[in-house]
Amino acid sequence: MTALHSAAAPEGAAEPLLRVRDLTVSVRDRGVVRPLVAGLSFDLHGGETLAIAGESGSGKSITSLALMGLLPNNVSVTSGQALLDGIDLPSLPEARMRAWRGARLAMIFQEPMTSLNPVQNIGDQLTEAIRAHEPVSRRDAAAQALVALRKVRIPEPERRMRQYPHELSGGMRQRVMIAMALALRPALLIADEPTTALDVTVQREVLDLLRELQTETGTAIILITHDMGVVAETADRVVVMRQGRMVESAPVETLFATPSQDYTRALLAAVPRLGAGAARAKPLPPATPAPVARLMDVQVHFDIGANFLGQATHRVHAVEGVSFDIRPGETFGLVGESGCGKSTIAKALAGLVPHEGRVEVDGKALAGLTVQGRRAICRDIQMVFQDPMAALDPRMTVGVAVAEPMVIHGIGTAEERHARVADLFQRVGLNPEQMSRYPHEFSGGQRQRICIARALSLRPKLIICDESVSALDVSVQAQVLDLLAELQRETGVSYLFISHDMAVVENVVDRLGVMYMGQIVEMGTRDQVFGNPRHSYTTRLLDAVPIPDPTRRMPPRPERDLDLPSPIRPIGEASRRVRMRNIGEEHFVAEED
Amino acid sequence: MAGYLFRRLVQSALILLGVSFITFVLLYVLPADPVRQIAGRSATAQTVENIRTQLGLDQPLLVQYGRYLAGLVQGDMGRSYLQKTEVSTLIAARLPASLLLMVGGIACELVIGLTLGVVAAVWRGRPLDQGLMVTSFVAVSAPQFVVGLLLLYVFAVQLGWFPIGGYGTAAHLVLPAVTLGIMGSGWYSRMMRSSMIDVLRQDYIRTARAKGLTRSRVLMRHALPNAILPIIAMIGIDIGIFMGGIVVVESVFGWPGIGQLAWQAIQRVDIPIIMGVTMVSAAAIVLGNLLADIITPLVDPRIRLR
Amino acid sequence: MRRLLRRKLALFGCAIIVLVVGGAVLAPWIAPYPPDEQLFEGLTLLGEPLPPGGDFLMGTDLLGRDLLSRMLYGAQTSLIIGVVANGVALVIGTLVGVLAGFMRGWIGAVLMRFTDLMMAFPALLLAICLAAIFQPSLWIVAMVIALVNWVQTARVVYTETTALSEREFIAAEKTLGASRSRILFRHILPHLVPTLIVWGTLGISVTVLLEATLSYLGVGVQPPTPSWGNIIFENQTYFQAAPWLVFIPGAAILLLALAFNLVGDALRDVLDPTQRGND
Amino acid sequence: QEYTPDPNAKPGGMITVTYKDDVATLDPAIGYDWQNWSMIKSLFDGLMDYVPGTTELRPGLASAYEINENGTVFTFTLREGVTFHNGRVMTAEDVKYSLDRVTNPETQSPGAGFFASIAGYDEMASGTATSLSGVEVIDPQTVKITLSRPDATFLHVMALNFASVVPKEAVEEYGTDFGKHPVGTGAFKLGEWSIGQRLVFEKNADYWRDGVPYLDGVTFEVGQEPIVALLRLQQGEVDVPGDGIPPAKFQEVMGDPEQAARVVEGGQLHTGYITLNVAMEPLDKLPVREAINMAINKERITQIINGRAVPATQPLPPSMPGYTEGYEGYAFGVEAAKAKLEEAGLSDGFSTELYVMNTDPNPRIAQAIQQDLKAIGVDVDIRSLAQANVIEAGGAGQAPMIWSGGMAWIADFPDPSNFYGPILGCAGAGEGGWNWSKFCDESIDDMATKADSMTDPSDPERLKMWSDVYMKVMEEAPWVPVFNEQRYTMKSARMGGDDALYVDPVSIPVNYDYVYVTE
Ligand SMILES: Nc1ncnc2c1ncn2[C@@H]1O[C@H](COP(=O)(O)OP(=O)(O)OP(=O)(O)O)[C@@H](O)[C@H]1O
Ligand SMILES: Nc1ncnc2c1ncn2[C@@H]1O[C@H](COP(=O)(O)OP(=O)(O)OP(=O)(O)O)[C@@H](O)[C@H]1O
Ligand SMILES: [Mg+2]
Ligand SMILES: [Mg+2]
Repeated sequence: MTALHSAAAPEGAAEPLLRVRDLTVSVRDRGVVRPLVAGLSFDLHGGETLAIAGESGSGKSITSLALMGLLPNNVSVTSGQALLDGIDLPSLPEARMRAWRGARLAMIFQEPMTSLNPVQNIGDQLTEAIRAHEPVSRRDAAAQALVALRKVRIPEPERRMRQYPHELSGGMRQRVMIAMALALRPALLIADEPTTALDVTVQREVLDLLRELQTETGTAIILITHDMGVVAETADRVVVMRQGRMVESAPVETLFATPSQDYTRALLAAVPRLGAGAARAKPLPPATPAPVARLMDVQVHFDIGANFLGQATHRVHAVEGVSFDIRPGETFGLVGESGCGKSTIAKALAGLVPHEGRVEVDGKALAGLTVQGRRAICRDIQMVFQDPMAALDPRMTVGVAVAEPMVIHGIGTAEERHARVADLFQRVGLNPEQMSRYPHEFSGGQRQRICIARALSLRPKLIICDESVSALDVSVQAQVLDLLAELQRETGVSYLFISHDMAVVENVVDRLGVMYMGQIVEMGTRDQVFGNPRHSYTTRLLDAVPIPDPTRRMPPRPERDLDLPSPIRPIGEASRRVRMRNIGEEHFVAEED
Repeated sequence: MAGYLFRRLVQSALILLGVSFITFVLLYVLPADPVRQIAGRSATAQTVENIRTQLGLDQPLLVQYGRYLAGLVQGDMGRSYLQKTEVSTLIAARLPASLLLMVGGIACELVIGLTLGVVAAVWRGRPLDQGLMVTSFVAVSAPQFVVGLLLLYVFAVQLGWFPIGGYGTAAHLVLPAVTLGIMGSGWYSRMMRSSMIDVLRQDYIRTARAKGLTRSRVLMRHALPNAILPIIAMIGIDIGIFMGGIVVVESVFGWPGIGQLAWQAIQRVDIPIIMGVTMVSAAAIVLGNLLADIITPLVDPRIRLR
Repeated sequence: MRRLLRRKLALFGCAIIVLVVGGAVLAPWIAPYPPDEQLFEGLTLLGEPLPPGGDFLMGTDLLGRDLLSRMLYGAQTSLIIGVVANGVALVIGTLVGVLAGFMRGWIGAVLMRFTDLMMAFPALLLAICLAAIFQPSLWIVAMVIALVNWVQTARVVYTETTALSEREFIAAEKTLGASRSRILFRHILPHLVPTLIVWGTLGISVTVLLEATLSYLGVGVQPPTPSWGNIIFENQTYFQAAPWLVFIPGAAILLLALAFNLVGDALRDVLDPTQRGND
Repeated sequence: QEYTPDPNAKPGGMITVTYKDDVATLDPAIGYDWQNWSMIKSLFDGLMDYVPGTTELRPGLASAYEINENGTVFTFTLREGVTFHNGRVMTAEDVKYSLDRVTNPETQSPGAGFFASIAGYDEMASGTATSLSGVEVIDPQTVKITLSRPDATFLHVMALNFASVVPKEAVEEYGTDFGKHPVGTGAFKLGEWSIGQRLVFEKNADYWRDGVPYLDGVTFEVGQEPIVALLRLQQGEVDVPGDGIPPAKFQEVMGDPEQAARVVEGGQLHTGYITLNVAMEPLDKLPVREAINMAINKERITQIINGRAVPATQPLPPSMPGYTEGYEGYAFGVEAAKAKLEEAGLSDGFSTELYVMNTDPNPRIAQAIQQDLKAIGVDVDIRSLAQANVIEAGGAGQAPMIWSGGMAWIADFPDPSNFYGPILGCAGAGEGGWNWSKFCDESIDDMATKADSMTDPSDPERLKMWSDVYMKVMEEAPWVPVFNEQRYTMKSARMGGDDALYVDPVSIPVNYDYVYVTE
């Protein structure tokens, strides 16, 4: 490994491909010019991977957009240079820059779901990129596009050419983006958080792919990420940014081994690591006969499709016979890949989707409750969603939003509520003076705290955290997780903690279930599942987790079937149930064939 | 798809049934006696009664309606009271002209409205944008009769570019279609503007630019098709709005459509014609909506008909 | 900068609205002549109306009435039609659209089918019949207009509501135990404001002109009550011989609609905390 | 009495005439709109006809007629060798068939009532007979028509479109669609008809009158706004705008000497009036009706319509025989009117309603009336409605006042009786009748009947009687006669022929059979 690195990054030997000097990017807002990125300098050689890491809002994306010449209207490069092969990119006229974009330097964006044009098929989007730069016929371009698709190892590339983005999974879409970016063999590829939106397993594959393509084509890569695990696995050099300034720049091993700045150290410390959870162990709450919530053979189906009479033809078996308990004061985790039904369970528990089977909260069955009964249950179960921005009404001040549950349930007078909201704000580490602000005036982490405050306002017995920390920066994530743990210690609240991030889960849960295709395939205490994973799917998930240690890089794994089996079946066809086996001390594992 | 179509057709038929019933009742209670109109001013009470019986207008409402409906399902829309001709013949003779005008009008409002909307979105916040948005208000507020005459006067009489009214060639269609389309273009430019602004913020536009596409290609191939999607559903609604405008525009330009037929029929309570025109226009609207719903998934592959 | 400009425009809009409302309210005191007095000196001997100038600031109409006075009194009618009738249509449309979009189930289905039916129904015919059955008076006409004009709003609001009720903060609200009405009024309605502003302000011209069409068909506000719309319609054939009779009321309608739009835009900015003058 | 053809007339050429409204039908038994009236006249002929440009009767398909002593039997001798457009020779059987058809209730002819004086009409109307007993075919060239009572206007009736002779086989072939496939004996035959667009009349080469028509054909373009028609006339695309000069353009045209020279002005048999419902409070009081008559400023109203009319003093228009010369009518005077109101005990005035048809300029005229009445303390609410609704309100007797404009009485034939029966006589005063003032005075009715029983319509004594009838009516003041509209027909420069042909009292806008083009 190290050999490759030193070969790829000869110290000052050759001219660097990209030389950024004192780059300052500023926004003009109401007549005031404010720098977003200030005095950034770094070099990048051909075939090298440079990672830019840093918390959200530190200017990573702005930097990459500045290089691409795609800055928003009111943002511009105000000083400094970015020389690609000796030519200053920001001062290139738009026409020449356009010719270079896509051909000399290409970019992959963070959101694979929204970065492809939804009404154009994959083939057209690819060939269009090729033909914008090379005077080839439509057919030749299509042939080139096909080659590119093959290169990113998309199954059935011919068929994909004719498909539309929504027909592909997120991972496949990201591969298409990569194919598009690499089709013209650019000298520089900028990948802005290319895997953040993907499942760990898919992330692993995409990272492997990038690395492979790089060795093949010699493209230099700027990889932007906030995930130190990804940095450790892929980068040669790292630039750490904070508030628009470069904090530290070093080869990856040096950075991880001996970070020179406090900020870098703090950043690295906040990274959740697999195996670290054991250190934070606390005694498991006993298996009381009165769980906070109990799910028994819960099933959730969504009917789709329609025949002549408008009856559904197909059925999504989103949740298929799931059973588990959540005990008072415990954190129960649910992990699994996207689409396996985690959120659906959360929704069923919160009464947002109808379910079959039995869900009990505090001993009362959810189904068949009166409106009053439902509302009473609402006081016991609260939910914290993945995206705090989406979960808050953007037109309501956060103070009102946090008081809302109390208003709904008619608790207290206006003053009492105000006092309680102020108290809650303090509890979650916010300043009560901020109560009159709107959600968009807060950072992501702060917003999530607001959501937690709102969830707490009714003193619930159970809080469902559906990917509640996934969208947050590692440092913020750590703070929120600490907050959750603290609240649990203080109030004895239970959590249903849903996440696809194995490292996080390992750090917070007491017990967990691993879900696959709407069913739990392994369930037990944290130590049982992480220490002694018995189901093949569990191991696969664990293996895919990037390790924030550049010295422990994993070799690329062989291909695996990309198409997940679908939970959609024609109506009437039963889905196959797995059978669970207790392999001791409440460690359940599904039987495999 | 077939199932969807089938259900939508049944729904449409029910809507048409509802329309026919309401119209029939409204015309029944309308304070104007068609028999008077038929009988003429020198008629005696006897004659009037004769005619009333002959036409079955002395029957109870539901019987009359039942009879009308029975005819309708066999394609018989009755005979005009005053012209004595089959309503279906009259409508058949005039419908193509109206449809042509309507298609022309929709094309015009789309071309004008969408262009203005796109231009305004691209230059949003600039004086050009604000100017265009004022223009859209002018378009919405301008009475069609005046617009029509103005266009006719300038482009046909003064400049001689187009014939002064009439029907037949493509040149005849231009001015009426523009007149009809101007009001809608005001709406469309506003909707297109906001839709376009929305789309221009999307990630895939950035992707397209990152590919090194020209600005115009990004606009035309990536932004436009997406921005148009929410507009398509509006086109169905439009047909209904056009039914009103058609009366005015047809008379200004001497366009032989059903608008004038309806107008004369309303003035003289020629109930079979009013019913016929109502049913035909309702069918056009229902069909327009259906078409819009069918076209949307063709343009937007994400939408599947259910 | 732009924000400032916006504010100026909004102020300008407010000024126009105040002017129109003031004109309408104060018409009996400030109008130089009674609105329906056919002045002998208001026509030439050949029976032609007089152009603006001199005694008649806006000229006279075909009956020799002072156009300025008619415009002032007409503002009353047009405000009632453009603001009240249009407002009621907007309210009905919003209510139906929101309920249908939010309730789903059979209530929603019934409401939407009803909307479809109304949409397929020739609005003008309905207006004519309703107005002929009831004796046309200003309020009846306003009601008729409201009854035929809510449909498009309902459609658009329906689409938007359906999209809104899929949003996560609505789900969040449900998990808090909020009642449907609370979700509807506290969380969905405020988000419809921008759409409603666009439809509401464009609707002003449309309804004012529709009232005129109805007058033209003999089912509108009865003469000699002036309204801006019927002043246009009464005189539209004279747009060459006496252009002021068409263009002055036309400009007035346009200005009113524009003014409401400017104020509406500003209002939208004020009501929407996320909007920072960036559109 | 016969018409002397224009020596300058040249045969050949086509002209274009425009109309706003579509032509509803060309069936002579049905057509009763003013634009199809003249078209039907050119396609069909009746036994009687008028001298072009005048109101003088002349024989049409009949070459001669005889009337018996007491004026109840008319014997018509038909012209020889008159053929229908389908080539068949017209005979007396056709005359009988045509009269039977128009009076048959099945036909739903709006003109059936005109034939009420023919013996056997009542049986026809009630459906007990299928043929008029009063119409007899003597031989193929002779028809004898017996009346049940003397009718001075009968020859005029026989000149009405409703009395046109139609061929049985064509009527039977097309059935109710005959109106779209007319076959007659007239100067023109229908060439092409595209509904809603245009009708083309072609010259009937076998027309029985020698030398006419001059034109090879006439194209009628329908659906055209009058303003646009005028623009096209100014561009030379149109020869005669059928709807006349639109008010909005009147001053412009008349102010331009070149255009004004091509405008022909003439009288027409038209009166615009306000009906005062004598059955309704307080219009049942004579002084009130008189007051209203005095309050209307007719000069001002004519000014509003650009002076295109002359103020009226009585129901009959000046060019109608029987018009009372020298009668001043009720003089305009606000004070006098107020005094009358006081006489009726209504010095504080009252409020009432005025119904009016909603097309320009009628609502404007109504507003002028409203203002005039306000001056004497009468508050009028205007009800501006579609034609059909006004007629309904008038017929039902719900309307206190109606302005007749737009639905007004243009005489069917130039005889004073035509202004009485249905609109002022007891016959029309019933429920649904056209006598909207519901005025019914038996003694006046008797006078009218007596006048009509005289055989010779132009007998001065008869005309005197009619004059007396209308004077009596004016004493009772059920109407306010407001003005008599003048006709202004504009034509293109190439149109030739006597001016009278362009203001032909029975053929609006022009008498197609006799006009010609000069190039
Ligand atoms: N168009 C703009 N106008 C004003 N400020 C902007 C604009 N775009 C970005 N910013 C600000 O620039 C700063 C840097 O943003 P940038 O998108 O580069 O962050 P980032 O490091 O990519 O964060 P993340 O990890 O969340 O993507 C942020 O504070 C952001 O609010
Ligand atoms: N309303 C719905 N209609 C139809 N299918 C649905 C609906 N909601 C969820 N599904 C399907 O149910 C399955 C489970 O979805 P769910 O949202 O529970 O997954 P998840 O495990 O939370 O995934 P992620 O990690 O992406 O949030 C998916 O296949 C999804 O497409
Ligand atoms: Mg970023
Ligand atoms: Mg989920």
